[in-house]
Amino acid sequence: MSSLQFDNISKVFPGVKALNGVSFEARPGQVMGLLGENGAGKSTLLKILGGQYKPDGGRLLIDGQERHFTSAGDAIAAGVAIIHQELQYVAELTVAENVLLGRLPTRLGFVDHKAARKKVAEQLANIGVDLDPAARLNDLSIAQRQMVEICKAVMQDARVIAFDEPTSSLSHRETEILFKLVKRLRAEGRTLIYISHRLEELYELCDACTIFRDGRKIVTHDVMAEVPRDRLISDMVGREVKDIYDYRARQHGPVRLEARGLRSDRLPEPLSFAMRGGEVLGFFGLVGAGRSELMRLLYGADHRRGGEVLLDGKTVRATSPADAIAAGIVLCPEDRKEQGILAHSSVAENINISCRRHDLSVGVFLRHGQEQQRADDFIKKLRIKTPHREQEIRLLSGGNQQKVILARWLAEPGLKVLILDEPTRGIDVGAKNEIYKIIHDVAASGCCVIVISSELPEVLGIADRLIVMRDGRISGELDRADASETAALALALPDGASAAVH
Amino acid sequence: MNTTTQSAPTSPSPAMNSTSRALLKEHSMTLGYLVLFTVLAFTVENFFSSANIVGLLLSVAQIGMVACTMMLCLASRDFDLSVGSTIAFAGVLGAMVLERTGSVPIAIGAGLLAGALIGAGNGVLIAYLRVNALIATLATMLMVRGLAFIASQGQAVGIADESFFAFGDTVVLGLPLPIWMTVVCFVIFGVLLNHTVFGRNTLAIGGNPEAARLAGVRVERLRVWIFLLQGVVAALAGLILSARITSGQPNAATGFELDVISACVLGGVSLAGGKARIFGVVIGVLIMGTVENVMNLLNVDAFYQYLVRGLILLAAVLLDQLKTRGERRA
Amino acid sequence: MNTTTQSAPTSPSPAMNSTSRALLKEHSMTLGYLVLFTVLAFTVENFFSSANIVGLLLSVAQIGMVACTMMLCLASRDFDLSVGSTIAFAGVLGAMVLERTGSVPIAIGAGLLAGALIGAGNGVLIAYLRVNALIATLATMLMVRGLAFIASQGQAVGIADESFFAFGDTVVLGLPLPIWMTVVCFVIFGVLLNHTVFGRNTLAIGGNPEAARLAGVRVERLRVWIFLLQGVVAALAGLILSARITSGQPNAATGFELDVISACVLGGVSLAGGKARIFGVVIGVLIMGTVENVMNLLNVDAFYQYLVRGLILLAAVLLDQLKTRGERRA
Amino acid sequence: ADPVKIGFLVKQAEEPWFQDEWKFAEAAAKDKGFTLVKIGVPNGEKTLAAIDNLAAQKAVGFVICAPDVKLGVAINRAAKRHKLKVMSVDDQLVDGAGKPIADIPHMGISGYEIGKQVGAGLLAEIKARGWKLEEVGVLRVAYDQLPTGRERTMGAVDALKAGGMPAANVVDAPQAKTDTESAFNAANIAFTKNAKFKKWVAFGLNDEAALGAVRAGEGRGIKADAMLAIGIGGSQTALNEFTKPTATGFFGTVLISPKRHGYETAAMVYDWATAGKTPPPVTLTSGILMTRANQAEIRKQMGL
Ligand SMILES: Nc1ncnc2c1ncn2[C@@H]1O[C@H](COP(=O)(O)OP(=O)(O)OP(=O)(O)O)[C@@H](O)[C@H]1O
Ligand SMILES: Nc1ncnc2c1ncn2[C@@H]1O[C@H](COP(=O)(O)OP(=O)(O)OP(=O)(O)O)[C@@H](O)[C@H]1O
Ligand SMILES: O[C@@H]1[C@@H](O)[C@@H](O)CO[C@H]1O
Ligand SMILES: [Mg+2]
Ligand SMILES: [Mg+2]
Repeated sequence: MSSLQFDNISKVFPGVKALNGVSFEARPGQVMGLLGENGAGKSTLLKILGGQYKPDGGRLLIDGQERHFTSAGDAIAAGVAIIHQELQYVAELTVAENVLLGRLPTRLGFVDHKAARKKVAEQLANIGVDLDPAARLNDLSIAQRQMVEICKAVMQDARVIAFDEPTSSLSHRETEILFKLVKRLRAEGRTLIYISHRLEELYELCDACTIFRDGRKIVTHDVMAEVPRDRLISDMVGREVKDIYDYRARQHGPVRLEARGLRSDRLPEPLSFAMRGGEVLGFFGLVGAGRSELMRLLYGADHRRGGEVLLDGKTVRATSPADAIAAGIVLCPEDRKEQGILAHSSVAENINISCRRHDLSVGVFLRHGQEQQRADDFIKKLRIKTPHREQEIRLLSGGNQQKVILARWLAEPGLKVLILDEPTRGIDVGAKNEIYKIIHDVAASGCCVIVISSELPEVLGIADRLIVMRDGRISGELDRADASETAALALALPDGASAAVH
Repeated sequence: MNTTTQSAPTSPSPAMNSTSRALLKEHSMTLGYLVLFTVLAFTVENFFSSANIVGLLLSVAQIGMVACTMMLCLASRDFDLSVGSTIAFAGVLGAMVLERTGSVPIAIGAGLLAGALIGAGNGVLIAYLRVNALIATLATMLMVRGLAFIASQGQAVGIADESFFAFGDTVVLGLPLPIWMTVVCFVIFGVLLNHTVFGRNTLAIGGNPEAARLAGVRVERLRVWIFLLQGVVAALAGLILSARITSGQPNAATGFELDVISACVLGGVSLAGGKARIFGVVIGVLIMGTVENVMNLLNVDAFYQYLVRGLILLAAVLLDQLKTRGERRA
Repeated sequence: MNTTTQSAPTSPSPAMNSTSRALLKEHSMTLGYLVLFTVLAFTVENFFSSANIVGLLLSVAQIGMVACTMMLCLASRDFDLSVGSTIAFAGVLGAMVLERTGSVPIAIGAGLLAGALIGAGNGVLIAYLRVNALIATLATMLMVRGLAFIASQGQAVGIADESFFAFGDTVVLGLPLPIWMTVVCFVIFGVLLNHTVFGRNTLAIGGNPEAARLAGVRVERLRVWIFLLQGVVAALAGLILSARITSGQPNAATGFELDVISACVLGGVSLAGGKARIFGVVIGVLIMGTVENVMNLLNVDAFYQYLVRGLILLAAVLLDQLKTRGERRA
Repeated sequence: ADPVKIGFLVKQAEEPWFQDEWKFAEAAAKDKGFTLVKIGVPNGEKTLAAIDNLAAQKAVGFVICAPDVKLGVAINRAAKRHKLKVMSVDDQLVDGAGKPIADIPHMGISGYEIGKQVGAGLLAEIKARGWKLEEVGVLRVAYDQLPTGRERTMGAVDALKAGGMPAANVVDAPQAKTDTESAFNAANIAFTKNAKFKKWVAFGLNDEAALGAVRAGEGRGIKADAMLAIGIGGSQTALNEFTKPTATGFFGTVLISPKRHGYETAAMVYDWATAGKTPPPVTLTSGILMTRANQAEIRKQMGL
């Protein structure tokens, strides 16, 4: 008996064949992993499952019965819950209202706020998330919002639950909670689909996996544990990738960037650090450790209460990102949707917005040819999957959007300091490899590169040195030689927990 | 217009702090208004007299009513410019039907029905045919105004039926009926907004229509209902107005829409959707009425009234803004 | 995309397809207008005469000019209700200064400067003090109108200087100067929008202000400039108007702001920011003018004009909408 | 004791005409020693609010030019409720059935009568210039949304027709707003449509409407020798035309006296409220045709 079956599903968008005759099945009590490059069609498949898109061809069967969803409501009613790649919450409403959106409990026709909060509090406690059901989503971090989304799906009590890159904005602690939850749902006999670009995760959670490339299914492996890693990667990207981090030791120059006593209202104490030219510095920490906060201060994106930033020994007066960029400091923000993309603008526009100031003619007019050239270069270099450079960025897959935003910053010519906040969020293995190569190239040209990441193997794999933060403080520093998962986690976790790690 | 979303106070002390701050923030406008009111009561002669307060309330009764539904409309990230025309048309139609049938209930029923149809029409255009709300309601505004002129041949339609006037000036417990109706509207729509699925879903579709749709909210249907309600309430306001002015006037309530929207925005309703507070709207409406009232009490020159009205509007939002800003910085 | 090539962008056929579709989409309104125009030329007597076309263009000259900057304003997700008042004030001021100094350049300079100040004021209020744009410009609309009345004591200010009239009615190559100025505005602002950093950044802050800021756009400064430009262009329109009607009238151009915003929205400018096409705005403006013109040529009754205007507005956006929808369905 | 308060409510406070009425009412207040409360009442709602406001200020009565004459019953009720004396000015208030309300004294002229004066003025000048009626186009700049607008222009049309003007020569130019530019655009189209007429007479509900027609005519070569426009009101707009070095097509304006309307009505209401002297039920004043030639003299005569 199969609980969920895709039969020859196809979906075409203008200029893109997103899905091309995809067929596979997932059974109850099984976690089916979906892998594939950015733009392979994974999210599209889930949107079809969730009633958001109608397939152009093929059938969708649940428990052997063919289904035709015409709205998200239909899918929910049929017992399907989806955790979308792009978070879908209502910022002004409370946790409880978001979780129960569309299904708020009522009494005598009025919303029973108390019951709603109680129900949600129970469920949150049940899955081990510490959140106030009355808090508004506006006041939560991205990670916390992601947990709310997960709770929402779980509370629909669905038989089929699909996760689209749920960990891309979670860090260690939440990830563990999520894993426990997924395992429990599997034990309850639900049919689970799990999309991720993090192979470790897939090995830990999935029973089977299906690999996509260019909208086609390449293969389904029934027993995940038996598939070698290299095989997964080559099936996915269509070529061999040996060492994805591709670390190359470099010569470091003199101290180039120095942050002295940066203070803000949200940081408990002033923070300082320094780095040399040519260095790749990793920042690791749990959600809310203060890494983004620190970098935003450095970048002039938030109001600074004190401290100074020195670049090549000279003070940088950055009261706005524009100042920082002018001084050669750029930051690629962590929240793609809110801080990164200009949703209705083209891919080319999104890439060129900042760096175009370098090649204007007569000081004001744009050089369209140059900009098109640059856009095309990056589309090729980062393998951005788009029908053409004029495509609106919102129509790209999540990972491809991230690549475009990265391209924006990598295109900066006068670069001295490159700060990347969660740069590989949602990016496929092949492209990660490309990005790491670029990071190393940029560093090799004498720039400072700061990489914030919640993916521990990643920072360990590419950084020359690691700074670990905890609760808004710098809790320690590790050289590449001393850096290990245990050492980093010991510095990142709260005191009680760190004892357990040792 | 640009919101900076940031994150995450789960530690208890900032949470407490932010709750009390939120409370202050929520009620700062109210406090501001109370201060203003007190100052005016002591400084402006005749301001704090029951006759004047009743007059003031009566002068904002129509705006207040329609502001209730406009709040819903804005909260769902929509916009309605057609309310002024609907008021005029319902008034004219009511008067005409009354003239023909002599029956007050039929006249009122006809007016309300017309309002419902206009509203539903707006809703269908906007929700199902996906016409931009500004253009759609601008079009209905023109068309409905045209209908009002055509129906009445451009002339005010006189009302002779005394019992219809009662609708406009019966005094209950010291306050004329229109004021009570406005109060009832505030209560009903306050409850609707905060304590019903309808209200919460309205905020949800304003805050993030996609999220609402994915959660199974029937977004289109809800939007039609919101506009329909708006139409009905505007028609009610039009009927009351025509009772008060004892005639249905085809060119009544021009520019009314901007007043109503301003009152809502003053009251903290966001044009970007997803944010609304009935209490804020009450205050917004009162501010508008009070300014007008006091200027007339003080015999402010007509030309200077423009200036003062502009300044007060600015002062009100600036006050609100500076505080929010202080907080954001903090 | 169905081939096995990995780096996808250059497979020619689908790309072509979608490009041509995009082209069609972009120009469907233009095509629609051309069809309309041709039909009218053949069916409506006197429509396709040079005198009428000049009259038509003249009737939308002011709207056209101001629509250029309004487009920028809407593209950056802002809103400006104060343009009508600025037109009136600049006209009154220009006429008064001319009367006192007798110098045309000084009069024009004074008008433009006033416009710039009003615009910059709006910009500062909105960008730096973060006042809601609707309320801020509503307030300036009131205040500036008040100033126009106060300055002129409510009376039309006569202009006696014949050389100033030239500004309004010199005919160059068969077209009066105001039309040429509007054309120049369209060209300048079209280039500004599409070929300068200023224009692209305007669209960027409309699309996502936070993202634009982090990408190094000086959002506040840019917004002030946009409003300043808007003020200057509105003032220019006001001066031209006063030259055409040979007096500065304090109650000129009431309701002008809605006309301009409608023309922009008809032309595909999104109120949600981030989208604008100068060509669309030209068409939007022409549609508005043509409808008005033809209705008068056809002697449509004033009351029915409301109805027709509403219907045409709806038809225009519905047409545009149905096509986009068809595409979305695909 | 506090000085007596008298209200003066007008429908379009921004219009020069009403500014003048207010000015002269102020003069009466000064002469008689009462306080004048001036409120603009652009619509029915604001009218009622203003009356409430007057009552709250303990005014004893008011003069009103209402935004719509059919507001009569409502105004009368409100005044009675608050025991205020009320008198109408300019436009006479009527009841639901359209009959003048007997117990509200009135001073003014009917819009229709002013219109007839405009028509008569035009006829006289047509004759003086020796134009043939059949060759003259009649441009009615129309704003029929406003009842008085319709009355005035129809009055002019009727007077012209009575004087022998062929009905077919009357051309309507509906303006979208009551300002000069709207009149300009409307007139422009009318000229296009009726190129057969080489000579024109034009009028509208106010001076601005007539001026718009004149300017539009100039743009098409219909200059002072072929255009004859008469406005209504005698506002600055008209005076500006008269002070131009050369005569334009703006021939004249029917001036009505804001002085009598403003001063006398305010004074009458004062006497009524304080001394019980009921004003005469109807006082009619007449308009005077003011042209470039006689303007100085007439303005002096009217005390302006
Ligand atoms: N609404 C749309 N319009 C046009 N193209 C679209 C649309 N949605 C998706 N696509 C395209 O379809 C393809 C598949 O996208 P999808 O989001 O399914 O990829 P994905 O496998 O989830 O990638 P990622 O790992 O980056 O999330 C991409 O090329 C994308 O650009
Ligand atoms: N708007 C806000 N209001 C209150 N506290 C905030 C706000 N934004 C961030 N914080 C707090 O500031 C601290 C630092 O957050 P930051 O986002 O810099 O952490 P991070 O290490 O980058 O983690 P993440 O993985 O969430 O990005 C956290 O405690 C967070 O809760
Ligand atoms: O409205 C008019 C006003 O403009 C003035 O002309 C006097 O009479 C009133 O009816
Ligand atoms: Mg995806
Ligand atoms: Mg972070």
